[in-house]
Amino acid sequence: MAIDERNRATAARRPEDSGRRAAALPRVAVSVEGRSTVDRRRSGAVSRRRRLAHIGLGALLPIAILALWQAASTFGWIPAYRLPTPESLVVAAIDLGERGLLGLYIAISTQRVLIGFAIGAIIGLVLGAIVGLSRLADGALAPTIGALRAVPSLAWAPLLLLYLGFGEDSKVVLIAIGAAFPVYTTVAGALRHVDRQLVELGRAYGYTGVSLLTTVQLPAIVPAVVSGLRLALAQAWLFLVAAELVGSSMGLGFLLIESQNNGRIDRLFLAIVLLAILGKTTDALVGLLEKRLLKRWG
Amino acid sequence: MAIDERNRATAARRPEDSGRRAAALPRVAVSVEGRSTVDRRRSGAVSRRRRLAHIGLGALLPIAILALWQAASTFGWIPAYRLPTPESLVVAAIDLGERGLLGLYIAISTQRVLIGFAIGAIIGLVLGAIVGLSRLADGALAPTIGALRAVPSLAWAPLLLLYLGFGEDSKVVLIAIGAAFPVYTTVAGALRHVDRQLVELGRAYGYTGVSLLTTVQLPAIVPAVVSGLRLALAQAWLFLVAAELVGSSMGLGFLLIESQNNGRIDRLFLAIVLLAILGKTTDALVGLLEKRLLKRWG
Amino acid sequence: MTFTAPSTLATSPALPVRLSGVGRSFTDDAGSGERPVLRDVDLDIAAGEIVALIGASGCGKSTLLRQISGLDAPTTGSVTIGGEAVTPADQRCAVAFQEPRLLPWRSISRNVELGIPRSLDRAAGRERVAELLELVQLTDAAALRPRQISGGMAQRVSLARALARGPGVLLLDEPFGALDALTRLTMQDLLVDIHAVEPATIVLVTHDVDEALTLADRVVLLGRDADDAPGASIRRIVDVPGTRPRDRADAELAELRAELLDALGVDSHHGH
Amino acid sequence: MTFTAPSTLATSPALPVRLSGVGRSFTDDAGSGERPVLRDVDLDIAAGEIVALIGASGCGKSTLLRQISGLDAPTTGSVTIGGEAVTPADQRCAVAFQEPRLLPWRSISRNVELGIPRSLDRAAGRERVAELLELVQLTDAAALRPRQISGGMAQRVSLARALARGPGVLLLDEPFGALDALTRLTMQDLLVDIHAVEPATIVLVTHDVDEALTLADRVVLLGRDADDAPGASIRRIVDVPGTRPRDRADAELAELRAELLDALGVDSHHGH
Amino acid sequence: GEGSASAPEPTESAAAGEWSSDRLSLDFATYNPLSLIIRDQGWLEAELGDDVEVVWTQSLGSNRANEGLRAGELDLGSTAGSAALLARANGSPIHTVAVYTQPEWAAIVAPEGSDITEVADLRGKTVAVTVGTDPYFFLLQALEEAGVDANEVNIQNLQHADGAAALANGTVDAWSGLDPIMASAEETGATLVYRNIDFNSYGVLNATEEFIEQSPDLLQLVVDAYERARQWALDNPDETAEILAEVGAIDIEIARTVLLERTVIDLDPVPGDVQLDVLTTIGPIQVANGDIASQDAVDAALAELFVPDYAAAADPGRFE
Ligand SMILES: Nc1ncnc2c1ncn2[C@@H]1O[C@H](COP(=O)(O)OP(=O)(O)OP(=O)(O)O)[C@@H](O)[C@H]1O
Ligand SMILES: Nc1ncnc2c1ncn2[C@@H]1O[C@H](COP(=O)(O)OP(=O)(O)OP(=O)(O)O)[C@@H](O)[C@H]1O
Ligand SMILES: [Mg+2]
Ligand SMILES: [Mg+2]
Repeated sequence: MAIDERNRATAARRPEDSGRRAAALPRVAVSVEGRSTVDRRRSGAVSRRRRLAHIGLGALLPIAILALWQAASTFGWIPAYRLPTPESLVVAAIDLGERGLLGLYIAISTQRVLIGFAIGAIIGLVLGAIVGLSRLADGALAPTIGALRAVPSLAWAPLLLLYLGFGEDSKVVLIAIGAAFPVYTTVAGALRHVDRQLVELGRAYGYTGVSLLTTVQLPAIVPAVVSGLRLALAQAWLFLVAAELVGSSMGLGFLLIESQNNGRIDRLFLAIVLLAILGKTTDALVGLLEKRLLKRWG
Repeated sequence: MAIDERNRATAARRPEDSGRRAAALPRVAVSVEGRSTVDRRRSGAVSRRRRLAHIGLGALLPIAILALWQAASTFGWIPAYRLPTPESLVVAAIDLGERGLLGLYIAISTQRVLIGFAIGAIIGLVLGAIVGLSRLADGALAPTIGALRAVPSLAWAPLLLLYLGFGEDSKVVLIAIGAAFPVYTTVAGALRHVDRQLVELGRAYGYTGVSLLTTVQLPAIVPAVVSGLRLALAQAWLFLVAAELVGSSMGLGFLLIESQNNGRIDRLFLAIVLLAILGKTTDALVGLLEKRLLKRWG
Repeated sequence: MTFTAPSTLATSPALPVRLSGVGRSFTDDAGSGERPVLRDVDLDIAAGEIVALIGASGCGKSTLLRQISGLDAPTTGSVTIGGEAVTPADQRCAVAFQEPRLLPWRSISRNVELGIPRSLDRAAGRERVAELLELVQLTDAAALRPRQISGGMAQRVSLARALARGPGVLLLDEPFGALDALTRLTMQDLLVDIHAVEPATIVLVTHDVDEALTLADRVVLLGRDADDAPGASIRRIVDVPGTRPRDRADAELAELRAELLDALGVDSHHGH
Repeated sequence: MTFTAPSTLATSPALPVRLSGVGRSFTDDAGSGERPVLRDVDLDIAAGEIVALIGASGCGKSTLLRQISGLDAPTTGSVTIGGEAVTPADQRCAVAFQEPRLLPWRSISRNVELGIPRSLDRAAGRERVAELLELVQLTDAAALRPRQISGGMAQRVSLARALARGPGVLLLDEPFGALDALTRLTMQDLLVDIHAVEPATIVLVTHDVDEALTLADRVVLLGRDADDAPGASIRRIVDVPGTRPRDRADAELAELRAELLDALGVDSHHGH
Repeated sequence: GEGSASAPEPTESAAAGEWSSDRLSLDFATYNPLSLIIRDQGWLEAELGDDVEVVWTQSLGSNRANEGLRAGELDLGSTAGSAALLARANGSPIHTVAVYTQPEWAAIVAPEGSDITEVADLRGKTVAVTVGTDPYFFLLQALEEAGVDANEVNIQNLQHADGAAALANGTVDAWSGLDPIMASAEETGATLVYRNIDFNSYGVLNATEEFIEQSPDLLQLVVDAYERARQWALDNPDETAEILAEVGAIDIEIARTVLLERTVIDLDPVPGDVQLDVLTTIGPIQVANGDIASQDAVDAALAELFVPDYAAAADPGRFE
């Protein structure tokens, strides 16, 4: 039940059609739900209280920013055509929701990011492992990868368009490219510096190649891998905008660019806020993964 | 003798003006020169030969790509309006050079990237250290930073324009924002997992706070810091395009966007190739730094 | 190679240490389970005294040292140094950990430098480092990195680092465990010499009963009670007669040795 | 607690080891300088023999073990096991390193599991791990992580891991260094028992001359020549009379002991 | 400038699934109101039924439409006339097959209370504009007409929306703006100091060479639909404004201003001399600033750009 903009482009803006599409949403939400369940299972009342305090602490800064924002518009420090009021964002969100677009945009962007991220992370991990472990591969591949890493997303987009067309493929591939580099860089960098004594131990006990990698080296660089995944996910969201710039008529990146073109700053800010919230939410998934990894490997 | 597009925007396209501006170039080139000198000093003939072999190895893949590209255009596998020939890039480069723009674009983009990178890396390091070491700061700041990390460069641009105008400031700040996140993420992530025994040792011998950080924790995470810097530099180049999208009439990002809009794909590819080469060159500077750091701290 | 007090160093005066009712439990990762390691440890150590701590592997000797150094806090009871409660990572102590814990990115001499009190000026600090490296016979290795030296060399670096502090309380966790017979004797002599010139209160963990008897004023035996209550406590304290340097072949010591080995569970005839 | 050969394990047969003209130098970081550590080491070890290696701290004992295990290659000379040249990280050997080298992210039992030959099926592997943990008295700690156990416990885990291999050649670098007197004796007995049931060629580095004499068939003394030529070589080989288990109080052994301590530079009267 | 492609064969009304392709890929854009109407009314889908899949893609600007055409992803794309010339001159194999509107989408805008009242006042002032787009060409033509040298004006390259922000900000003195942002800016007090519909380069519908060769039947159908949409827009101005407001997510009032006051819909769809005039003026500017490699390329492109036959043969009646 993957969402594909292509088949639905024509119908996208017909509100009466939104019910069916909204059905695609729960899939995306599942993992967010899943978190609290896992946490709850293994925590007593005390640690739950502490976790709530922790979350409360994290909410302070966003609340402060929101308050400042509200004040700025209420007291007219900044005119509304430059900075929309928080209410106008809510209004814009409701409006988009009623058109059946809000959920759809969120769902399709999230889907693109998650799939692209997954593919990119795996590629980055494999490339990082190869370059980090083999001097030969390091010499042969690292310079080229280092050069490609600096090619901006906006430059990739037309190339991918040429060879993959307008469909989901080109968007997912672009996001995967963005996600691969951080994982590649952190993994390759960290692998070069795994404790030599432990690697020697692994070799002494008959581990080589892939088995050495999975037994000793990867567990030893879990923190680096997690940082890489964090950055990869963030980068995936960044590349989403470039991906939705061309041949797209839905998604949050599309909303961002279109609103920018039309001067709809309320929608523009809405898009930014949504991207930030979704970025943070998916980041929390990596945090969850980190906890599990550290429980096993930390 | 920093370059500032602001005062020169009107004149930018006057070829006769290029002599003066080209004078700004050597400054940027210095560090590239510096490298080989340092290397040469400390290496015997054998290790020099080995290094040359290593560089030769690294050149294989780019050469193969170039050959494939040439073949694709020579044998007409891909029409020229979709993939320009390598020669046409050279022609475009010469043309831009004659207009006095090529050197100027490269110089100003490199300057923006390096300054923005330096500022962003320091901010990322400080934030990363604070969040990585203090549970309180982690709770209070990490969620907000995680959310901001997913805000795309294209979304920052108009905001910065609003508050900083379109001088160099807004561009450098945008690049600094891009560069800060990778350093922040890798440093904060790695600091949480520094060998506890060594940290305890530091505490036992009277090191706390900043002195503990510089004596034990930072040296222990050198590989992570280097990875972070690598990614930050790459990200700086990525954000350059967004920075030059706004209020700019020079720079490689500008060239990229403008050529994309105009369909001048020879210039578009030239911009991509230049960005890749510059990205790789500046990345080599981080590699140089890495070697020095590892010599001291590895 | 006898130790002479360096004029450069303002060594702290020796301080008394008092443990009262010290207990320490660790929580199981699994959840609510508590594993008591130490319980009801009462011990008064006079300023300038040398106490040797012996006991079975895993009985809690290192844990006890960590309570004194303030690197870990007791679950129950309290520790005072010089009459004042121990602070976290108390700077009146210097610790040589059971593992060498050298910073891998620093040379040997820079690792020893870590122990130099930061009140000392740089030149004096360097001088002291060179002196200490000479004493632990590592002058040649001064420029090497930790991964380039042997286990016994690393242990001596760690010892030199702790000695560099010139602390009020010196906590040594098996400082000579990885040394060959000759080097071990030399280092023991070194410790005695230093203690004579710069008296510090020393708590020394060792597995070698002979070592305990030659170096210490009192030997403290840590271990579980016979009734197998969880958590180790002090099972016996032996006063060692005579003054340092002691003759290692003394008959009276031989008797105490047999007694202690017996208490440790070793049939003293079976032992060497 | 005597060792019985587990039916589950196909132990490799003991293999002879031959070192001829082995030398090893390290290049200085600074550049062209070479620091010779070992030179001209010739040694023939019979299959099933136990050889103890003693020598001053930093003289090259661990380095020699690394040549035999194939983890490091000699600069000159060659090493063969069972007549064939040693391969990098030779799988016919099992090593217990001088440091415990436990994987911090694995529980104690999973660390021991690392030593189980991968030809063994999982159930049999688990059984053998449990058995070995029992033998090194760590059954209670099976689920703990390395950072939760004491130094002596970690050393026993490392020993159990090496034993798990059931190798042709067993290389032990000070396996009992961090153990208290009783545990040390128990572990020595364990090694002798295992060797009796599953004979392996054992090379054992130790600082304890008594330990060398009780356990080994031959004691090899490594050290520099008097003329101070750089690099250590074999200075003496002592055949230990009698068969294991030896009486630790044997008079003939006492004589050898004095002789070896003398050779190590310790005035044997001065020694305990 | 006669087209290089062959004249269309008269298309018989498609009998059972005999279309030349099973896929028709075209764009819709807020700057092309006729495309919005066709998409909204579903005429193409109704006519083509299940035989041909109609794929609509939104273009966020002329540049994006050109990218789609170049990649072969779009069979038909809508751009400004200047952008079509640019693409053709830079090698993209496209032809202009019809003119959809003559929009007055560009003008010189000054903020409320500005002392700039005519183009000559721009001398020495800072003007925001997106280089290479219609407002840029508009600005240059306006300056030339007023006798102001381009170098006497400080031109700041800003994206359209950012230009509006900069104008409101006071960072620039004037803005060569683009609708619908320009209409929004007017709502907050900005004034249009200079308008001239003839400096705008028309909105044109372009097709790829490949599409023209392989699917003249579908091309004719689309051009016919455009003419039907033109009639519909003239008959239903309010509904047209509503569709624009809906798709562009803009205020209905702004949509009305843009569409009813500043867009000429009632015009001859056949590309010809009128458009050629504007483009002949713009071409050299594009060469001068390096967007096009040479004047030869401009001349060659202008000679081949227009394929007027389909628009000339357009029959809106088939959708009645
Ligand atoms: N990687 C290395 N690089 C340079 N020198 C080294 C390296 N490894 C060991 N050495 C040197 O080799 C010598 C012997 O080291 P080795 O670890 O074999 O000593 P050892 O006999 O095991 O000592 P100990 O009893 O203290 O463990 C030491 O002087 C050490 O400095
Ligand atoms: N961080 C910890 N978490 C849980 N248990 C711990 C921790 N640290 C120590 N222990 C437990 O405390 C006990 C005592 O450990 P300690 O290191 O003090 O022993 P020790 O007497 O120094 O032994 P050894 O002579 O082997 O060094 C051990 O059983 C160990 O498992
Ligand atoms: Mg201990
Ligand atoms: Mg050793």
